Amino acid sequence: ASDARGDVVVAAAADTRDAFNEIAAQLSERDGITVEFVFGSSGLLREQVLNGAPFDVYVSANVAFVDEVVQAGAGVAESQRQFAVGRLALISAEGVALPANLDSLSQFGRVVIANPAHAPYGVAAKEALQSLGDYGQLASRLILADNVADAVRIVDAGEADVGIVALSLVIGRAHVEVPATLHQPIRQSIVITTRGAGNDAARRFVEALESQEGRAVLSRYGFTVDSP
Amino acid sequence: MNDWFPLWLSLRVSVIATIVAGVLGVAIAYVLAKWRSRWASLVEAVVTLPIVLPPTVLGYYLLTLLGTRSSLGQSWESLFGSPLVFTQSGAVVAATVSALPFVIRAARAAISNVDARVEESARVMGLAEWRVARVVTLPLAARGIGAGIALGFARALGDFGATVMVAGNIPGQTQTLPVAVYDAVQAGDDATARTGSLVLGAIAVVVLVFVTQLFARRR
Amino acid sequence: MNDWFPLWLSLRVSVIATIVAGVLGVAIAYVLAKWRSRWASLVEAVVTLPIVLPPTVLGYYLLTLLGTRSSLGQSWESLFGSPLVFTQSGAVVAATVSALPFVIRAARAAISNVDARVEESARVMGLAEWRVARVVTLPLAARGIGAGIALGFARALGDFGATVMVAGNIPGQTQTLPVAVYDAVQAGDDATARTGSLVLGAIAVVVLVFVTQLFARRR
Amino acid sequence: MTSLLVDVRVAVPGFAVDAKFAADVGVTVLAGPSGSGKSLTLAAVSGTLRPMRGVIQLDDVVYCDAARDVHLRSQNRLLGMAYQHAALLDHRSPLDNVALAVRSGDTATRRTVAMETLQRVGAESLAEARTRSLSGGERQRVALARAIAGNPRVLLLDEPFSSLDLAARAELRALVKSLVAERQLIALVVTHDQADVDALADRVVRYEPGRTVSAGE
Amino acid sequence: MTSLLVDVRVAVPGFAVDAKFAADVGVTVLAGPSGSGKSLTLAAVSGTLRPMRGVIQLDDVVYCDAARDVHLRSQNRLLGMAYQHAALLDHRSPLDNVALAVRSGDTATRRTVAMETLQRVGAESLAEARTRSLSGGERQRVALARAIAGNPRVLLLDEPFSSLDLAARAELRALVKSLVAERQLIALVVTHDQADVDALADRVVRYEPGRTVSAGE
Ligand SMILES: Nc1ncnc2c1ncn2[C@@H]1O[C@H](COP(=O)(O)OP(=O)(O)OP(=O)(O)O)[C@@H](O)[C@H]1O
Ligand SMILES: Nc1ncnc2c1ncn2[C@@H]1O[C@H](COP(=O)(O)OP(=O)(O)OP(=O)(O)O)[C@@H](O)[C@H]1O
Ligand SMILES: [Mg+2]
Ligand SMILES: [Mg+2]
Repeated sequence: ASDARGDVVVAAAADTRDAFNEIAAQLSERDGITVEFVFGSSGLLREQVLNGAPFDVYVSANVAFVDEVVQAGAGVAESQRQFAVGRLALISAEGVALPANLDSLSQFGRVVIANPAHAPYGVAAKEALQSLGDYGQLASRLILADNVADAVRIVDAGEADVGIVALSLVIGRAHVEVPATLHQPIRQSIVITTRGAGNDAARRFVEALESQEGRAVLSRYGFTVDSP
Repeated sequence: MNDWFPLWLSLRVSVIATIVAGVLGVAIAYVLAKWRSRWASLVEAVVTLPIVLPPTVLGYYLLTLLGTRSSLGQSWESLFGSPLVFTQSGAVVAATVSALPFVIRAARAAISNVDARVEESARVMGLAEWRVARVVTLPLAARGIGAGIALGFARALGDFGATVMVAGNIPGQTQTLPVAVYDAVQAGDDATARTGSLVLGAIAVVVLVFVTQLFARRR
Repeated sequence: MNDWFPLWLSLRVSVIATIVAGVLGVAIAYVLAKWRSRWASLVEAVVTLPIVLPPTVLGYYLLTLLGTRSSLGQSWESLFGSPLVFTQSGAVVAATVSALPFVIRAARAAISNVDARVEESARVMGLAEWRVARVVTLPLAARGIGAGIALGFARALGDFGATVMVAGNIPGQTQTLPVAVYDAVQAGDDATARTGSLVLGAIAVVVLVFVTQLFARRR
Repeated sequence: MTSLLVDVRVAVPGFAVDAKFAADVGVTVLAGPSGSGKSLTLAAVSGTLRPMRGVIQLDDVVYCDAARDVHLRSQNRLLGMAYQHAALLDHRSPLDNVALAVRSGDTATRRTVAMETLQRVGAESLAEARTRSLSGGERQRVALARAIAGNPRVLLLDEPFSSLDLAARAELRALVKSLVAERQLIALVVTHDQADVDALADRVVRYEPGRTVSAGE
Repeated sequence: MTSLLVDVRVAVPGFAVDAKFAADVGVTVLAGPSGSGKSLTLAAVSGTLRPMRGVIQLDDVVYCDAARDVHLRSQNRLLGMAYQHAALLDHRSPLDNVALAVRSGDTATRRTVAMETLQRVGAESLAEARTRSLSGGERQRVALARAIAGNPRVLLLDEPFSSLDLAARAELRALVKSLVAERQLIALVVTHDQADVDALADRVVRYEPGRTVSAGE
């Protein structure tokens, strides 16, 4: 239905796309609530939330952004939660063997990560590389993608041999998980916006994430959730 | 693509934006061209600036300027009852601002190139200034104005960055075709992206051929 | 901003791209203007298409066309020893493709508007076709060509989407100023974004005023 | 009686001319060598060029007074002018060219007046021709029609018959003569053709380089 | 002896003229009423307009043969032409206008030749003037210089003296006459001025609407 609005509009970081679509499908089936998603970069979505975007829920992989929204009075403080932790994974281009682990990256050509200047997965990837002491030497071969979804696409186009991306986006394909100990946790934060405060569907969506089914879906997509 | 909403929205937004930018841009270009001052090219350079900013950044500044927290945005809301940003009006504003510099610069060049002697002779014939503009200057500058409007339309139709910031990417409400294409690319939905691009291209070709013909001087 | 690399890179890339797009665009515009056929405006509409595609989509197609797996990209690599994409050459290509349609359309309109009788008289004087172009057609179309080149430069300087796709965002290597500004906006680093935008704007104003003066017809 | 007073110094880079004469109802011919400032004088009267100093006045209507920086707009001077090179609006039909110069009436009336005027100059068959392909003589006929169509007080004709054959010249000369008499016009006519002077001139202003030009007999 | 053969039908929307004449070395005057096709004939000879049918030939060099669809480029016809409305390149100086028409030599030589040519037409003082502000007569002098500067075989002059005063006319007429004799030129001159015919014409081609025009006396 084109012009019929969803019951709740969720603005969410790109790494949640696949998992959220599935959770929304469950919610629609079970409670008849339709969820409309606006996926984008956490940074740009934050600016929009701050300037009056009609989003009921804001989801970011960067806790600081959510804090900022709450501090600016655009988010309901009590609703703020960290609902999952994201993980990194290595993928490789078609025809390129998967690296066994992060240590072996020096044998590959270009490596793509999300831009650590603003993308949480980029920050994490940088930390992981740094903790192995590889970052400086790798820097000139690094491509900084706009966001994790872009990073996946650059690998798919064959323009980078290897990508360090969100596990949640590559769960269905060959990948190597990056040990979570190599970087700070990528905490997925959620908050109901001031606009969405009175929207029951917004609350139901947040609950759905925290429900048993929701957590099952998230963990299937590679997010770490507190054991149900 | 099984959802035609982005197509209609894009058509509507880009046509309205082109008309607004066309009228406004030609008026500004006319004033700049007739303004015999060294400042004219400085002002012209400044109005060209929106092109130099990445559209997203332009959109960011527009959002700050027109958002619900800005005084402009608040006046709009109190006048029209709904906010300007994240609505179709917002999309029109973003597309208009993106298109305007193209119209201005191309039209200004064409208007400046019109032979002043022909305009003089029209004044001596007794035509008032606005009729000189309508009967002589603008028709003789038509091709250049047409080029500006064509570029402006293309820019308005294709705008992604500014629209996505100012109007959002709200499916069924403010999701224009370029935004939908971008979204499809992000989602890895190549088929939709390809169809969307083709449709965009097809519309553009039809409209651009039409615009070019419309502004080609006859006689 | 404490790192001036993006500024120099942007300047270099946009100047080279403007020169390439200027020469190529004026040549294409000349051929289109002289080509007495209904097809000319169709071809013109098609070359305008890069404007209509969201830059990232354009960049995506360019990447497919020129990437390390494409035959064009491979020929480039075997010729020059390094890939075209994700290098500064790639940034130049992206900026050139973005600027080209603006040059073509504005120049085409101006060239078509040149009085055919003056060109005829130059032929009768004995001037060869290329001299007619150089001595009559292009000087009389200078203002419109200048507008196209100014728009093309602004577009090349400001390009973000296509550059980021084709050249990547490799700090110290292919990170241009608009890309840096965009990154700053994303990161919520308003100060850097503002400084970057101001610098971009300042360069643009200086260059645009210069270009406009350069192409203003004297005599 | 109505009179146009011209007492100005018209200057352009590298050239200046002083003209001082009064033109009454009738035809005043401006004669003199090429480049002596005849067209510049008409430009000053028409308001296209601002004189460096001096006054142009139609009875008590000041067209321009350089000292007081008064310059009446061209549109308000009630002129009809035919340029040395016709200067038609090439992108409009001959009929439109003439109709645009008609100063009153609705569109239909204007077109009727324009058509009648084209008839008077023998150019009715050209009404819908392609203006830029008119022959030299045809352009001059249309330009004359345009000059008289606005029912002006002052008629400025710059070599109006130079591209016409002898028969056409005689015919249009007679037309100008009768119009001037009929409508009590003040006409300034630049011409190199002695036949024009003989047939039309009520007085002659002689241009000579370096001298103040003024009305002789 | 050299001869230019013209035997064509020149047609434009709404008008056609049949012209059949041979022009030998010397001056052939094309005369006739306004709109009778004189300028169109020159356009056909210059290669600007393609005749509907017929042949134009300079000795055995075919300028154009409509039946075989042969049309020599204007550039290769070795013409010098002065247009009815001068048609100078307004964006270049008078000197450049003339120098561009010089067909041989390096830039310096061309400029020297151009300057000499401007002197011959009495326009050396205009060499660096602003072309678009030249007076009517000044333009015609420069246009004539441009027409003869290329050392052409065929000279096409369309009312070349119409804006000049009598003295200048006589002077330039004499120049054309001597050039034609000296360089053995074939000149086609359109004029409405009987004095031109008297002083210049070796033969006259009369244009009359509806009739094939051909050389008389
Ligand atoms: N805008 C201008 N700038 C510089 N010089 C000019 C300008 N307009 C006219 N002139 C010069 O002023 C002089 C007088 O020009 P004007 O056109 O009045 O001559 P004219 O008497 O009409 O001559 P003609 O009979 O040849 O038309 C000429 O030498 C001309 O070159
Ligand atoms: N391109 C064209 N399209 C249509 N009609 C044209 C075209 N060129 C000329 N004509 C018409 O053809 C006729 C002959 O024109 P031409 O210019 O040869 O006349 P001319 O003999 O030179 O007259 P004049 O002495 O007035 O200059 C005119 O009626 C003119 O309007
Ligand atoms: Mg004059
Ligand atoms: Mg003629």
